[in-house]
Amino acid sequence: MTLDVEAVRKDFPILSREVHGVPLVYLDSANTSQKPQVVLDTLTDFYAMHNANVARAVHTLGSEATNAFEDARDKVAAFINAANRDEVVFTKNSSEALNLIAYSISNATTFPGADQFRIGPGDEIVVTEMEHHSNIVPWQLLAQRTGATFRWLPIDDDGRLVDSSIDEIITERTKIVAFVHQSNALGTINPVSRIVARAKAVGALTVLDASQSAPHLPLDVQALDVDFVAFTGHKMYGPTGVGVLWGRYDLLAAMPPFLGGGEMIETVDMTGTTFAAPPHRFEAGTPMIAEAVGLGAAIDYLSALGMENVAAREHELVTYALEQLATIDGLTIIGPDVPVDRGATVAFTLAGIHPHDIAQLLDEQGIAVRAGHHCARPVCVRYGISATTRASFGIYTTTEEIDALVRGVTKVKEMFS
Amino acid sequence: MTLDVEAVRKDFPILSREVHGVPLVYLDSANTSQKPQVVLDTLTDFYAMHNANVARAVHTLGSEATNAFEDARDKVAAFINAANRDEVVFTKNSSEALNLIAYSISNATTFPGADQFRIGPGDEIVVTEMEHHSNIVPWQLLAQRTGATFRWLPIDDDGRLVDSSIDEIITERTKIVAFVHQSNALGTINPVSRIVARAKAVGALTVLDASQSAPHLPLDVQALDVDFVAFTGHKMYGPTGVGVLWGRYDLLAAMPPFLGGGEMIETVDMTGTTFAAPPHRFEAGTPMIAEAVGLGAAIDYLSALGMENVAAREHELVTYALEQLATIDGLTIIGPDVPVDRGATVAFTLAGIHPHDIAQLLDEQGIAVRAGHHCARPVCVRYGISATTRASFGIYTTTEEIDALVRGVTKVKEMFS
Amino acid sequence: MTLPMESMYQQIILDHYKHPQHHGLPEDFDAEVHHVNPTCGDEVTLRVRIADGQIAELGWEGEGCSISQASTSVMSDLVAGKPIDDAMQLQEKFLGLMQSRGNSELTEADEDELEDAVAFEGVSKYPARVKCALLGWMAMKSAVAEAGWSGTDVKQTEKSGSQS
Amino acid sequence: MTLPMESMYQQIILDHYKHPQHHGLPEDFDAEVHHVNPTCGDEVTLRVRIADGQIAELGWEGEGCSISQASTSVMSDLVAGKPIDDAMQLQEKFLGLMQSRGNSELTEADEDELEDAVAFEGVSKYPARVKCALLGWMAMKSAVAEAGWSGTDVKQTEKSGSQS
Ligand SMILES: Cc1ncc(COP(=O)(O)O)c(C=O)c1O
Ligand SMILES: Cc1ncc(COP(=O)(O)O)c(C=O)c1O
Repeated sequence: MTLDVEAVRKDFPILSREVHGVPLVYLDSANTSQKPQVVLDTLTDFYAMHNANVARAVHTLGSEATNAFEDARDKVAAFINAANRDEVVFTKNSSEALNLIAYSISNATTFPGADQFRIGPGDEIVVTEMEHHSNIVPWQLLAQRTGATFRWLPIDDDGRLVDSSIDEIITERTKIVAFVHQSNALGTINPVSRIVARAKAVGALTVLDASQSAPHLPLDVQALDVDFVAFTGHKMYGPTGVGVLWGRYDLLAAMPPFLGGGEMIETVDMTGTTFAAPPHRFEAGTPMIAEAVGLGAAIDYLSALGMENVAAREHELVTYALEQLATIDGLTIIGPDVPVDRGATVAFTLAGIHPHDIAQLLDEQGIAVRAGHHCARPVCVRYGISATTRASFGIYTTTEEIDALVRGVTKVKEMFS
Repeated sequence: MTLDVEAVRKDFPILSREVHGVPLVYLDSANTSQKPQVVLDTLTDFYAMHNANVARAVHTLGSEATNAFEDARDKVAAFINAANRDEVVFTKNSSEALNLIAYSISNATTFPGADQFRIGPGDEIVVTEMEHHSNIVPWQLLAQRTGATFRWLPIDDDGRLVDSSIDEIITERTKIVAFVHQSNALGTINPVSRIVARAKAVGALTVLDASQSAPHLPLDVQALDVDFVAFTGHKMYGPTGVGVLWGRYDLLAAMPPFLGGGEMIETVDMTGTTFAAPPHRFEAGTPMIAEAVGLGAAIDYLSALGMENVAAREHELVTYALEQLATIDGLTIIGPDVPVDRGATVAFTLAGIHPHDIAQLLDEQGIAVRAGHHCARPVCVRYGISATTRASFGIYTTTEEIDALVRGVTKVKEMFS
Repeated sequence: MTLPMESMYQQIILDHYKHPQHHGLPEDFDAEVHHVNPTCGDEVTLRVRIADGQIAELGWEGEGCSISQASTSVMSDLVAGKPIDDAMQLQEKFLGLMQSRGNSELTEADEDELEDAVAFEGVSKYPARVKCALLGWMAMKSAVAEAGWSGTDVKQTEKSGSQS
Repeated sequence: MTLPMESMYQQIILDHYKHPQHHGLPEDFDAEVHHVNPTCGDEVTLRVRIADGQIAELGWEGEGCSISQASTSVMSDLVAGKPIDDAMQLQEKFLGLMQSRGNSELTEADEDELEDAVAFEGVSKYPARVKCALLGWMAMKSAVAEAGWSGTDVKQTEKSGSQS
């Protein structure tokens, strides 16, 4: 089955907007995606008809809200093929999900019975050079808190991990390997099974940053065989303010808590507190109720399209985009320049013109792309550039929009020549 | 000026709902408030017209979204009379705001240059016996991480702090005093200036949990003279998934970061990272953009009513409710039973009938109240009860609804007699 | 007081609450457990004596809401004197009913087996109350396990009950 | 290429970008600063020489987008040779313009003073670009301070610029 893009576009109200007097061409979905009407309607319906706090209330609205929220958890669990719904923890975004793991691990230092998670001097945490800052800084800070060493797998000139480094850098000293599934800066899709096999061989925990893959590929946490997966609602056609941490139940059940507060406790006493089982242990305070429910609606929307179809369609788009952009003189793709093991996110530089100027002038033609280091500054450092321009696609992207991009970039070149 | 309650009620779509075939009487606003139509419309308009990620984008939608988000920060700053908009940090809820401070303080242990925030064995953290779990557990966990001692100010039989304990428990050893402005379990409004004066005298930081006061009283962080204030959007007629930490700029500027990730950095390098100035230092990852914008709309709504008027109206309501509930034989108010220094939240027990049964049977009459320990279990322990039934009011509450509550409780009594 | 037709408070529940069955702790027992529902403070202490693969004797004391107390009473009536395997099957069935979020599809055979426990069907719509209704059943299961029974034919499903 | 009327890229900006003023670092200077905009990597190195309360000489080198480079060029033209107090007042005014989020209300007098810098008005609508336009101005202010000027009549307002 192929995606009916015109039908999809009708579901997204913002796509009929104009900017600067011309129709919007939104090519910034890797930054955040747009939202289908059904997500907006779900939010409105929740607030206007069923709004209440969850878990705590015995009244009708409270039950309806709790059921809606927990149904959303079921939807997430099914979407990623989790073995158990209680493995799905709602967070505010991917960043919180990644920090949650990092803090739980340093909390193990002083938490009774959590020895299996303790790390310290001599232990190593490994990431990759293509990570988003949200999968770098939490681990640098964890290293600072515990005295462990922070290391990384380097990337090659084509924007791929240096394969030989996997065995070299991931060693018996490695306790955690945290890496991105699909790079937001390069588009690269990493060899998960290769990395996981090595991490397992040395007994390290694996953390997969699926922020950029959850919206674009079928995700099966059991098949991926990692220990933790993080992703974020706003990039997968859902609301802002909600993300997901998935973790193996036995790990979550043994991990020390992170945020303390309402709902994450079993019983609180001034002289000591015991903690609830996952997922609630990691959901302190009133959760992002409406946002989770909205994410559930986005997941229903994606599932109805079929993630296999989404992936196939986006593969077509990136194949076309790479071909077309290659026709522009002076344009260099930063990242894999062939549509193999890569997603539909294309970053490039244009000789002599700063990415900010490119993006701004494209905007004045109605075309929204991103310019900068895309929160993955080490990638820019690696290639000796200060920034790139990035076009990223989604389920509503058309080949005409890619043509508009190519025309737009050509115009920018003329202007600066 | 008095509040036009009938006009207010028309603004809240959920209030025209029926449950169990009777009109909803929503008396659970301390748990979460309902949302006016303008908040729903603001969310829909944001997503349908201006949705983009903030700070990172150079295109039109990105600028519109950033301006909307930062305007919301301005609104929050004005609402609480902050000296500086950069003192307003968006979090996911109150609980995260409180944990943020607690983690920043323990991070000072290993963070270069943050000596002023370091605490350890011999130092003391003081809360009160009437705190919400979200203002207990973060500090218990901080004590566990640092070796500091966790202490608390006791409450008396009337649900007030034991005044003499303020000078006894808050001593030269005290580094942090964290306390609730208005108790969600008792309704008590605490003597902020009395506690702050003592904390300042001993050089302790003060953290005010304003989760239950922000929706009900004029809040002036400069007049309160505390160091930090936390509150949460969903209780003040705004969306779920957004809260606020306010802190003095000089403190925020010196505090170590909490969550690591995108947007909170100045520059990231694989070998080391520097951090942005507040508020961004404490806002890792994509923020709750639409939710903050929605909170801004809720604040506009409240400001148009006037917080002085809101407070005056709710004082009338609680005065009436205390009078009326006193007519029910066997009913005991848990908390101050006079409308002095207390908010419009009334908890009670009924001889021989479990609060869960009361709340459930009230629900079957359309009346939504909460039963349980209200995430303040030490209060129940203090009074030797397992739970209370709690009715809590808001800007849309009417005296007729209080009458319905009194009738409802009377019926429950009959049923169990 | 007239309550909605679908009231959670069926007359059967109120009757059991006011006249709890198997109330009191037998002197002679193989295991005693004390279970607490931390979110609402409901408590039950329960003793069992096992003989010939049967729950030979069962008694309890408790405190809490009518749902938790009545459910414990109904459970006692149902399992006392029954083969352990049957008791566990009933426990499973009741757990399933409670996890149905108001969408249970009980067959007539189920209803015959669950007897008075069917009255708790309405509770399943209220996630916050499900734990109340389960308290006594979970205590019974633990007590039987503690008394040495180690049946494995009934799969572990408590985990998925943690949503409430 | 035809651009919307309200294009951020006024001809003045492109002209300054292509033909930067005061470009190059003078040999003789009292202070040198190097400023980087960490979010986009724009850089400027700037030298000043102070004499008689005036910015006697100013020169710079830089790298980055047309907005940051052109703005630095415009700034140089405006302040070189001016009394420090006037330069600081201009800096204040430009900062205010950049923080106006597209709602500046420039008087005719302001426009006369800001000269070519008025062309950057459109930038204020784009929070992400405001820092680009401010880079050279902030560098100038730091360099002057480093060279020993310690005027206090101009209030500190950088803080409120951190939103972008
Ligand atoms: C006094 C008090 N503090 C803190 C909180 C926690 O707020 P949230 O659940 O939004 O984090 C609440 C409400 O739940 C509260 O009533
Ligand atoms: C690869 C990757 N990881 C993590 C994140 C962080 O997600 P969020 O900002 O929602 O926390 C992003 C996007 O910003 C991303 O692209």
